[in-house]
This record gives sequence, C-alpha cells and structure tokens, in this order.
Amino acid sequence: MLKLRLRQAAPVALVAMLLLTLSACGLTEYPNTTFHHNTEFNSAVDALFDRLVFWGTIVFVVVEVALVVTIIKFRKRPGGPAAKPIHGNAALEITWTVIPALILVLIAIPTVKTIFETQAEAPAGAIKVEVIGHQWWWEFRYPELGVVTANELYLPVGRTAAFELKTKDVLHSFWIPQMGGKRDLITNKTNHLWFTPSADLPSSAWNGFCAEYCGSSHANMKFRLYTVQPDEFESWARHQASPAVFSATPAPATPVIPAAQVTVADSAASVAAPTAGYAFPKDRLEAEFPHVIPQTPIPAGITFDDALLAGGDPVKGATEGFLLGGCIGCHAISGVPGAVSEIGPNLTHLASRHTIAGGLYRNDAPTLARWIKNARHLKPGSIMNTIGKGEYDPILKTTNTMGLDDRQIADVVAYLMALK
Amino acid sequence: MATLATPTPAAVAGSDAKSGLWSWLATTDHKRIGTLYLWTALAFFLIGGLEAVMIRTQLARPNMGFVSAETYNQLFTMHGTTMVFLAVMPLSAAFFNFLIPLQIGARDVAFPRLNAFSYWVYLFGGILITLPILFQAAPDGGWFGYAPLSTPAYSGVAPGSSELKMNMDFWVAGLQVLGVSSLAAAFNFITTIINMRAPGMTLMRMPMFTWMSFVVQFLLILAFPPITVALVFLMMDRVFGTTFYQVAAGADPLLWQHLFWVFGHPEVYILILPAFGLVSEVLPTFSKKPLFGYNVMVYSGIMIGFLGFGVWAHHMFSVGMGAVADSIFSLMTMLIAIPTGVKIFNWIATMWSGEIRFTVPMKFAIALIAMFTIGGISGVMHSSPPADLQQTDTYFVVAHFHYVLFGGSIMGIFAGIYFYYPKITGRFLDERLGNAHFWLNFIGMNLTFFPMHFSGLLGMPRRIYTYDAGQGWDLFNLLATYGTYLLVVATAVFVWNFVRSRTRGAVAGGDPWHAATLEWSIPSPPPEYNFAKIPTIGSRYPLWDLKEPTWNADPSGHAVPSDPSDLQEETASHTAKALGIPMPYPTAKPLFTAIGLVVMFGGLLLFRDHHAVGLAILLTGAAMLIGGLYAWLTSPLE
Amino acid sequence: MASHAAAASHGAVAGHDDGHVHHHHTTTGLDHRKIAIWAFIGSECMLFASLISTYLIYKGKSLVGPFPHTEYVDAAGKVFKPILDIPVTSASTFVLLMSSLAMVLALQAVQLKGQPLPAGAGWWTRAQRSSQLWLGVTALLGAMFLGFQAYEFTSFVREGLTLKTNLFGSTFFTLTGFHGAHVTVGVLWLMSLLWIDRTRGLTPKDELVVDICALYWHFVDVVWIAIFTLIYLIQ
Amino acid sequence: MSHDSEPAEHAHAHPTGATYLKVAAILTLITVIEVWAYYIPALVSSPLFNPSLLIMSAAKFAIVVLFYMHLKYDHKLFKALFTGPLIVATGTIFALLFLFAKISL
Ligand code: HEA
Ligand code: HEA
Ligand code: HEC
Ligand code: CUA
Ligand SMILES: [Cu+2]
Repeated sequence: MLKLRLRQAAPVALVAMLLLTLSACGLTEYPNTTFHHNTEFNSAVDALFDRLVFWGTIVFVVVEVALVVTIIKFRKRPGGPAAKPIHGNAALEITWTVIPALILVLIAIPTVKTIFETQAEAPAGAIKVEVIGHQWWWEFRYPELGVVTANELYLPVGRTAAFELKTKDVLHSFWIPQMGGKRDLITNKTNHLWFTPSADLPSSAWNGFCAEYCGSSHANMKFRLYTVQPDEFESWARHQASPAVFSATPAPATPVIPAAQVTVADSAASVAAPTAGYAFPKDRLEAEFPHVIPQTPIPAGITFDDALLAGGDPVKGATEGFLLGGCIGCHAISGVPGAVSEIGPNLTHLASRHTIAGGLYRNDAPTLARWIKNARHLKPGSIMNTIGKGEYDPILKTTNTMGLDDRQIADVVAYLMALK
Repeated sequence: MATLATPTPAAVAGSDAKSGLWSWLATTDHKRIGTLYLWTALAFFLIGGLEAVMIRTQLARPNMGFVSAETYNQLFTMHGTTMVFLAVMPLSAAFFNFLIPLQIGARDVAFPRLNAFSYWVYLFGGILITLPILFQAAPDGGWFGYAPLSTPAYSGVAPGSSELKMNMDFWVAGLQVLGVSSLAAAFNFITTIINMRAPGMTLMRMPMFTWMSFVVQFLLILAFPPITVALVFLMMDRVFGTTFYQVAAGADPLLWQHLFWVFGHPEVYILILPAFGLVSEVLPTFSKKPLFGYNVMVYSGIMIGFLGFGVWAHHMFSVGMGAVADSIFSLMTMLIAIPTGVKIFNWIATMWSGEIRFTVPMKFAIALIAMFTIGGISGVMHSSPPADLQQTDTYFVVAHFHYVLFGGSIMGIFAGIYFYYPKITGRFLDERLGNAHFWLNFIGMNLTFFPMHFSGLLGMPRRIYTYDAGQGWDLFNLLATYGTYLLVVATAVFVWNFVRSRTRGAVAGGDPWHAATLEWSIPSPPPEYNFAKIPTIGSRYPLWDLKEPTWNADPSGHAVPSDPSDLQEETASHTAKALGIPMPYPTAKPLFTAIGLVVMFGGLLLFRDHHAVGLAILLTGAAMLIGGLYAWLTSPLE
Repeated sequence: MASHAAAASHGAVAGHDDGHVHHHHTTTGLDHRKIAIWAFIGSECMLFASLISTYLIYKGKSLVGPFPHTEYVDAAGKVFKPILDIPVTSASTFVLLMSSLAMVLALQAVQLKGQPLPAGAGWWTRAQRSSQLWLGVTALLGAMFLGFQAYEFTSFVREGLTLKTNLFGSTFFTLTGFHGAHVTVGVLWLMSLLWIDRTRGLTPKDELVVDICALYWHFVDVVWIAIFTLIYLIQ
Repeated sequence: MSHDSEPAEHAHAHPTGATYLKVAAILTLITVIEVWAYYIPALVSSPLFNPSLLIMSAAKFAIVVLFYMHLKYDHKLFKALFTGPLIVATGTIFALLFLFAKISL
C-alpha cells in the first residue's frame, strides 16, 4: 500500500516540478508565459489554473496508475488466475461517479467566483483605452488624453487600464499573455476588459498578439505593451497628443528646416516644437527585453539602395513623396491638413515607435524604405498597397508602372523618421 | 467452438463471386459500402496527415519559409476539415456500415440504397472540398469558418482587386453536401437499430459499439440541421447577397458562432463515441471478461450525448457573453466529465481480474484510455472560463483536441481496424508490423502533441503560419515536428501492413479473437447475406454462452443462453440464392442521384460569377437528382 | 408511377425477407419507413428551430426598413408601411389548417376502403370514403397556400423588401421560403399519391404510404402554426 | 405490406371523422382568437399578450401533433422520437434567445 502511494506521489512531484520550473522560468527564456502575476487578472487566472492543475494531476495519476497496475497485474500468464466474469459493482460505480463530481464542485466554485470578479465593472479611476482591430494591425486610442497610436501600447503601472475593444473589419482577439486573458474584438459590438499592471513593476516591455484567426497575416498581427512609471506615461502621452513636427535633427546634408515650412504651409498646429516626450528607451529593450525586438527577416526579392537613405530629403518627402505615393489617402498625421484617413496606422509620431506593421519589423530607415516600396511583399495580404515603381504587387498581380522610385522613397523615409 | 472451422482459401478470396468495378459502383451491400468508406476515409486521413506534416514542417523553426501564409492558412483549414469530416467521421461510418447489421443479427441496413447514396455523396462532397487545394484555391477560413471573415466582404474577392476568391465557396458547398450524406446515413441507422434486431436482441443486449453508434445517430440528426442552416445563410450571403452576416447591414457575427458550435460540440462527441464503442468491444474480448457495468456504460453514453447539446458556448468564452452565460456553460461542461469518467473507470474495471492478452488492437484500446484521459483533463481546464481566457486560441487548445481526437478517436479507430480487419478481409494484419505501428504511433503522438501544452501556456497563439525567434517556443515546436515525422513513419508502416495483409496476412477464422458477439459467429469475410439463419439471442454475449457455459453472461438473470444451433458458422460456399434469401439488386441509381446532387451544388457555385452557365448546370444536377430518385424509388429493391 | 407504392412498400424491408412477401419481420413490428419519417421530423425540429431562432435574434436589428410591424421613413422621406399583411396571412394560415383536416380525412378514407358503407349513409359519410377527394383537396389547399405566399412575396418585393434589403428581409424570406419549399415538396408528394390513387387505387394496404405523407404534411402545418404566431402576430 | 399481419400498429383506437372535425373547429377558433387579439391595441400592449399568444400557439401545435399526427394513439417509440428532438430544439431556441439578450432569466 505504502509502495503504491510512493509510486503515485512520484509522477505528481514530477509534473508539479515541471510546471514549477516553467512558471518560475526567467522572463527572457519564456517571455510570453501566462504564469506571471503581473496583474490582478493574471493572479486570479493563475490561482484557478493551479487548482485545475492540482486536481488534473491527481486524476491523471489515479487513472494512469490504475491502468498500468491493472494491465501488469492481470496480464495473461501461463498458470495465472482465470478471468472472472464480473458484470459490475454498483457501489464502485457510484464511488467513481461521486468523487469526480466532488472534485468538479471544488473547481466550479472558484471558477464562478472568478468569472464574476474578472467581469465586474472596471474600478473607478481607470484609464480608458480604445482598442480597434484592423486587418492586420492595432489602433490604440486614449480618448481622455487625445492620443492615437498604433501597434504600441503604453500603460502606467499601478493604474487600472479599461479597454474598449472594437474592430473595423473581421474578428480579432486582444491578448497580452503576461497581463491576463484575452478578449475578442467583435464586429458591430464593443467588448470590455480591464487589468491593473502591478504597481511595483519596473518599466518593462511585453508582447501582445492577435489570438483570433483573421486572415492572411493573422500571424503578423502583434503589438507591444510598455508598462511604464506614471511620470513616464505622463510625458509620453503629452507628447503623443501633440501634432507632428520635425522636432529631431533631420537627415544629414539637409539644413534644419523650420517646422512651418515642412508641414503643408498653413498648418497652424505645427509651429512650436514641443520637447520630445518619453519613449521606451531602445537600449533598454536591446539589453533587457530582446523578445520584443522583431527578428523577422526581410523576404528575399526586394532590393533597395540603402546609400540613398542618407541623402533623403524630409521636406521633399513631406511635400512630394507623401502625396505622390498616395500615403495621404490612408494615413493620418495630426497637424497635416488632408492627412486624416484612418485606413492605415496613424503616423503622427511614427518615429517614436520601435516597430511597424503589426510588430512584424523594426522601425528603422532601411526597413521603412522596403516597406513603402512593397508592403505586400513584406507582409502577406497587407492592405497597404505596393508603392515602389516597377514593383510587383502580389495581390493585384500587376507590376507598378507608376509609383515612387527609390530616391523618392528615401525622401519619404527621411520625413517619417523625423516624425518623432 | 468446434464448428469454427478455418475457411478454405477460396472462401477467403471473397464471399461473393461478383467483382469488378461495376459491382462496387452498384453495390448496396452494407459490408461493401463499409469497405468503400474505410478505404476512402483512410485515403483522406493520409491527405489530412500530409497537410499536417506540411504544417509542422513550416513551424519547425521560427520564421520558416517552407510555405506561404496563404498556403498555410489553406493547409490548416483543410487539415481540420479533412480530419473531422472526411477522415474520422467516415471511418466511424465504415464501422457503422460494416458492423451494425452484423452485431444486431440483420442481413443489411433498413434502406440499402439510401446507404449507397450516403457513401457516394460523401465521396463527391469530399472531392469537391479537397480538389481546390491543388490549385491553391482551397478553403482558408479555418475549420469553423467564422463570419465575417468567411463572408464575401472579406473572402469574396482578393483584397484590393476584383479577382473572385472561391476558396470559401468550396467549403460552404462541400460541407452542405457532406451534411446530406451524414443525415441520410443517420436516419438509416436509427431505423436499422430500432427495427432490425434479431429476435431476443433487446436494446440492453446490444453490443456496446452498436449502442454508442445509436447515440451518435441522434447526435447527427440533431446537430447537422443547425450547421446546415448556418451554411445556407452563408451561401446565400455569398451567392445572392443576403445580409445574415454582412457587417454593413448590422449583422451580429456571433450568430454564426452559435449556430456553428450548436453543431460543433455535439460533433466532437460524434467523433469520439464510435471510438468508445470500438474499445468497448476490444477490451472485454482481450480481457476475457464481460464489459464492466454495461448498463452504466449505456446510460453514460446517452448522458454524454444529451449534455453535449448544452455546452456549445464553451468555445466562445472569449467573445464576451457575460458572466451569467459563461458560468452556466462552464458548469454544464464540467458535468460531462462525470459520465466520461465513469466510462474510463469502467474500462479499467473491465480489465481488472481478467486475462489480458496484449494484441495490437488491445494495445490501441489501452492507449485510448491513457491518452484520452489527458485530453479530457485539459478539456476540463478549458471549461473554467477565466483560465480558458489564457488558453483559448493557443496551442494549449490544439494539444487538448489532438489528445482527444488522435489519442481518443484515432486510437480507438485503429483498435477497431486491427480488431475487425480479419472479419472484413478474412486475414489478420501482421502482428509485428502492427506492434511497430503502435509504438511509433504512441511515442510519435506524445512527442507531437505534448509539447503543445507548453507552447500554448507560454503564449503561442494557434493558426499562425510563422512565429518570431526568441519567444520561448522554439524547442516545443521542434519536438512537435520531430514527433510528426515519427508519425509519418508509423503511418507508413500501417499502410504497408494494411495493403500487404489483404493478400498475405495469416488466414483468420470466423472467430479469431475468441470474442463474444454475433458478428464473430459467421465466416470471415461474411457471406453477402450475413446470416444463413437469423439467430435468436439469449444474452449480451451469445458466443460466450457456448464457450464458457458456466458464465451467466447476462447479469439480468432472465437470460436464456442463445441457441447454439443458431450460432454455428455456415460454410461460405452457399449463395444467397441457394439459401433462398432474397438480396437487393445491385443498382447505380444511388450513385447517379448523388452525382446529381453534387452537380447541383457545382452549378450554384458557378452561379455567382456566370449566371447562365451556373443555372444550366444547377438545373441539370437537379434533373439528375430528381430523375435518379424517381427511378430509384419506383424500382423494387430485391 | 403505378409501381411506386408497391416498390416503396417492398423497398423498405431488406433485412429479413425470407421470401414470403407478406411476412416482413421487424423488431418492433413497425414499418421501417415510419420510424425513418419520425426521425426525419425530429431532425426537422432542429432545422426550423435554427431558422426561427435566427429570425427572432435579428428581430428589430435591421438598420433600414421596411419593417414588419412598424412604419419606416427612409432618408429620402419615402414612407414604408408596416409590411406584414395580417388579414392575408390569416387567410392562408386558415387554408393550411384546413388542409391538415383534409389530410386526416384522406388517410381515414384509405383506411376505410373496402368496408361496406352503412345502410342509408348520407353524403358526408360517402364523401368521407373518397380518398381521391381528400387527397385532391389537401393538395389544392396546399397549392393555395403557396399562391398566398407567392402573392405575399411579390407584393413585399414591390413594396421594397427583398432578400438583400435588410436583416428582416433576409431572415423573413429565408424562413418562410424554407417552409414554402417544404409545402411545395408536400404538394408534389400529395399529387403523386393522388395519381396512384387514380391509376391503381389506394387500398388499406397502402395506409402506411399515405400515413407517412400525412405525417410530413401535418408537421409542415405545425411549423407554420409556430411561424404565424412568432413572426406575424407577436410584435 | 405488413398491415394486416402485424396488428401492433392498429391495436389502438383511431379517432374518427367526427373527432377530426372537432379538432379542426378548435384550431380555427384559437386562430380566430389570436388574430382578433392582434387587432385590439389594449390587448397588444398588455404584458400578457405575448405569453398568451405563445400558449395558444403551443396548444395548436400540440393538438395537431396529438390528433392529426395521431401521436396520442401511436406507438410510444414515435413519441420518444419526436419529443426528444423537440425538447432539444426548444431548449436551443430558448438558450439562443437568452444569449442574444432577447429574453432574460
Ligand atoms: C473527440 C473530440 C473531443 C472530446 C471528446 C472533447 C471533450 C471535452 N472537451 Fe474539447 N474540444 C475538441 C474536441 C473534443 N473535446 C475540439 C476539436 C476543440 C477545439 C475546436 C477548435 O477550436 O478548433 C475542443 C475545444 C474545447 C473547448 C474550447 C477551448 C477553447 O477554444 O478555448 C473546451 C472548453 O471547455 C473543451 C472542453 C472539453 C471537455 C470538458 C471535454 C470532456 O468531454 C472531457 C471529459 C473527459 C475527462 C475529464 C477525462 C476522464 C474523466 C475522468 C477520469 C473522471 C475524473 C475527472 C475529473 C474530475 C476532471 N474542449
Ligand atoms: C481527427 C482529427 C485530427 C487529427 C487526426 C489530426 C492529426 C494531426 N494534427 Fe491536427 N487538427 C485538427 C484535427 C486533427 N488533427 C483540427 C480540427 C485542427 C484545427 C484546424 C483549424 O484551426 O481550423 C487541427 C490543427 C492542427 C494544428 C494547428 C495548426 C494551427 O493552428 O496553425 C497542428 C499543428 O501542429 C496540427 C498537427 C497535427 C498533426 C501533426 C497530426 C498528426 O497526427 C497527423 C498524423 C498523420 C500522418 C503523419 C499521415 C502521414 C501520411 C503521409 C505523409 C503519407 C501521405 C501519402 C499520401 C497522401 C499518398 N493539427
Ligand atoms: C491603401 C492604403 C494605404 C496607402 C496608400 C499607404 N498606406 Fe501605409 N499602411 C496602410 C495600412 C493598412 C498599414 C498597416 C499594414 C499592416 O500593418 O498590416 C500601413 C502601414 C504603414 C506603415 C507602418 C506603420 C506602423 O506603425 O505599423 C508606414 C510607415 C506606412 N504605412 C507608410 C506609408 C507611406 C509612406 C505611404 C505612401 C508612400 C503609405 N503608407 C501608403 C495603408 C496604406
Ligand atoms: Cu487579427 Cu488575428
Ligand atoms: Cu466543445
């Protein structure tokens, strides 16, 4: 009897250890684990999950041990005991009906409790974030702060974030494994989700995913979350709410241009260059959060002369390329009249973001150039069309006779890179 | 039983003289139709498996470029659709066809021609839905085809172009056609089981496989209408521009999800219960013990089927149904673990104090118990909505359903194939190859699917054609891919064995396994009329009444042993005619009618783009359908 | 077609036919086809449940009119009256109900075939013996119902409601269209029975063949009872 | 076929023509009441309007099934074959209406 107990205990310990190792594993090794208690939501889920694992393991061990013991003990042997024609045993059968039922009660009670807890109204004082799904990128709006951005979400630690989830097209699902469970974005409906990044989190970066199949580039519909300190958030939000300006040094070989000249002439909003706001520091990402830096290789078959980038003229990019390329038809840049479309991501502070295209690529000049040249080559199914002259559009199945040449693209890139 | 003589090779070669292509096209013999189902479904299993192999190859490492995103999306859609509708369901149907009449002591099913019709419709429906993959135009909306992605606005034309995308049209039409097949078959088997049992074969004396199949037929007739309706809506949206799922008209996309899962959850029990039935035949035979708790096994099967209609929304915990609905569906789902657990424990108890022979079918049956339990437990983890919010649409779900589907349905079906192959062909499958298949399969499936639990909980979403490096998923994916390659080897061994043994396997007698039920009282393969004389049944285990006369094989106490003279094997040389048994005429009318049905749907598909041609083809198909039906209904059966 | 019933009554029983045409053993003593039709009707319950649920779920969710019970004014100021025509539909509902009555009388007439009429039977008693009369009346009433439906559909289209107009149009036409298709099949079925009756004559032996058609027909009627209340009367 | 040799199907009393007529009269009467109620605004606005319509409709449904489809007199197997699915079907309708907030608990 004792021996049997020991034998039962061993696998329990084994599985438990395995799970423990996994859940305790470092951020870098399993950066998207669901086991970290970074929010109250995730703590609640994980408590429930632990209970499920506990009972699941017990059921597993009981069944498998009983099975193995039975088949070993009663294997047919010469001279072994003859089979007994037992038809059943009511007491036994009732036992193994009742015991699972009891276990299920123990699971069901905390389940229902947690359902009601996690689906209650968000606590007062939460910061409101609108999440709008698009094939295949994320739009984030902070209506109280006047911020509109894409693919990169900032949240202050210690404050509840209450999400309003909507979609512009098909279904998507909003999921940051480290912060808690997912919630679907449903057409013609608004869904809700809230959680509070723990107040003692250092400023950190996390991965987010689209978890509902949404077409060709569902795999490429990712996003980043930066949980930052309240003052950092404050600074970020204030800056993001401001209109576009050339606040940073423009590309070399170009004289510093007053903002007013760059943006289309009568843009009133673009006069003053505000002090640059907070953005999650790139060097910290590289050092501490490598998992949020895209590794996606640029697909073969697209060429761009990177030497041109150095000479990109942001003014020409803004006044010529951005219009000729038709960018204005799809992208909004706050402060630029006419650039108000919501088809594509808002580019007002593009250069303050670390990734583009649903977290698929790094945001740097060479990648941007290739992206603009042929987004559909870089991202399957992309709604953004192929813009480079002479490029093959894999969806329209035609080669562009019009469009921007590399020189013009370099100008546009210079402009975009200046949109800090 | 002394009378169980080894049949002569001549008898093995085929129980009826009729052969050649026509005899298959026109057959109405349930055993031949069962065989057709078996071969066709195995072929589709290989196709679905090949798709899985391509999926796993693409996912072996991060940022792989083995297939494109579009191809990948077609692959997993077709893999799921193929495995569910074209492999596992028809594999079960192969056993329904072959076994049910034999197990209940009947000469055929209630409506033999309808049965042939079901098969042909399945075959053509399967081709309709599968063929487009050769042209890179296969369905790509996932096996549950969620709206609005499946509506014309998002899958009607390629984005930004006017090129017609027919991918989802094939899916919509194909599934409707397959539904017709399943429904027709279900009415047939319900009638057969209710009305064609041999004298003395009361409901509570039916073999467990027949019982579980009986439950499944009810699941089929109740689950297929909702998906048919959902598909009709979608088809009308696509072809006639109705607004059921059209975003712009204010449609609610959850309508599709509910209608789909009202079907979809009972469907998963449609996939598992036949396998449960099969192992319930295998385990007693090789334990030399009656099934433990027969009555409870029956009731739990019914219970699972019934509860199965009240849990569908557990696939939708992330859509925001509200706390009350989430709670109700969660509790209902948990309830199902109880009757399922009873089955698991009763199987183990069946083996307890038996004399267990580790034949290949027995190994597969034991593996089902071991593996399905794992899948069941992860199922219960899904049933807790807050926990499921971390699991849904991740590889944890993929792990769950492959443990129940591969570890449950496929294991059970393999158990059934090894067990019944001798009955179907008259020859054994090779034991050594069988063992190799079993172990490769067992290790391969665990290596493939166990790591998915981890990748899922570590944040890997499902249905992604690629993933980035450094996400912590690389190892698990690589292991899973290696596991799949092991499964390829396993499957190759099986295919080789399956094909080879037809001519070279050891000859099996009528009752090669020392089994208990009626199908083993007749020669292998059975003569076309099955039973020269319809036996009278006195207990659940008529053959054991003879072999183990000291056992009272029926615990009810009222049992009379089955009449031994009824259960003696006939030599296979008699023809139905010589015995004066009228048999149905072979006829290709069901085949013709089935072609009509599929042509009709083909016309409907074309209609969207070419009204005139489409309409012409549609009408041709309809005429064939009606003409075929008319000719069929007005001609005598026998 | 003359052989239709004969074939059907033959075709159903394959299993245990040991050569005596009149001794088809079945476990329950019931005919295969009757079991099958009841299973089919059970399945149809789910079919119409899905259709009706959809209609009710989308009720009141249409973004533009016309609407079933309320007036709608479009952007251009065009007024659409509530579209459902209750008097007409009440009439067609009554017609369908009466067809069910005719159907049971047809079945009864077949059952009573060959039994001598009681002496001095009145016209009603005699009329009750005519299966052709009642089959014909049933089919006719069914066709009338279809006529009403055709009228309803065309007038709706004229008033601006099509399959594509709004959610109401899609769900309404599909639900009632499915029902109408069932009625159509029923009318064709009745007409072939009528034809058999005229050419060969139905006898009490054919009771089952008529019964099965009757079960189908009544079920279609029953579905309409639900539709009439849920779609037309409840607002 | 088996009609004369298998008495099982006929052992029970069938309703007669008179019953059928009575049933038809009742059905007509209920229908008339339903339609009449539809035209009385006071009734329509009453909270009992919908429930009573549903009850009347269910009554008609049951009457047709029991008498015209002679389920009342027929083999219990058929009762099971019909009521089982009917329960599942009604349950599904109610569950769906609840899920889409058309009815509440
Ligand atoms: C053969 C098919 C099959 C079977 C039998 C099951 C059985 C079960 N399934 Fe599974 N399921 C699928 C096939 C199947 N499933 C598929 C294909 C999907 C995904 C579809 C898709 O999204 O593509 C899915 C998805 C799925 C989900 C949705 C997950 C998600 O998408 O978020 C859920 C949620 O509750 C679930 C639950 C269950 C439960 C509780 C059972 C239960 O029936 C299991 C019961 C069995 C046991 C529990 C083991 C034995 C019991 C004991 C030994 C007794 C003691 C046990 C306890 C006390 C726990 N399944
Ligand atoms: C019964 C059902 C069933 C079965 C048996 C399987 C079997 C397998 N499945 Fe599964 N699978 C599903 C049902 C099933 N699957 C469903 C429903 C989905 C969801 C789809 C969706 O999301 O829409 C899914 C999804 C799914 C995914 C997730 C895809 C994604 O989300 O992106 C993966 C990934 O690894 C996978 C892998 C496998 C593997 C490796 C096998 C292996 O077990 C396969 C083993 C078989 C073989 C190895 C055969 C090999 C044979 C040959 C190679 C010979 C070929 C020769 C010829 C054709 C002549 N499956
Ligand atoms: C047809 C509409 C369209 C046009 C024209 C268009 N874009 Fe885009 N753009 C998009 C969409 C949609 C996306 C998001 C694609 C994705 O991630 O899947 C996008 C993404 C981008 C991104 C990445 C933004 C981010 O944060 O992920 C940049 C940069 C960009 N576009 C620049 C341009 C420039 C420059 C032009 C003109 C030369 C242009 N776009 C023209 C639609 C368009
Ligand atoms: Cu968006 Cu997947
Ligand atoms: Cu389910």
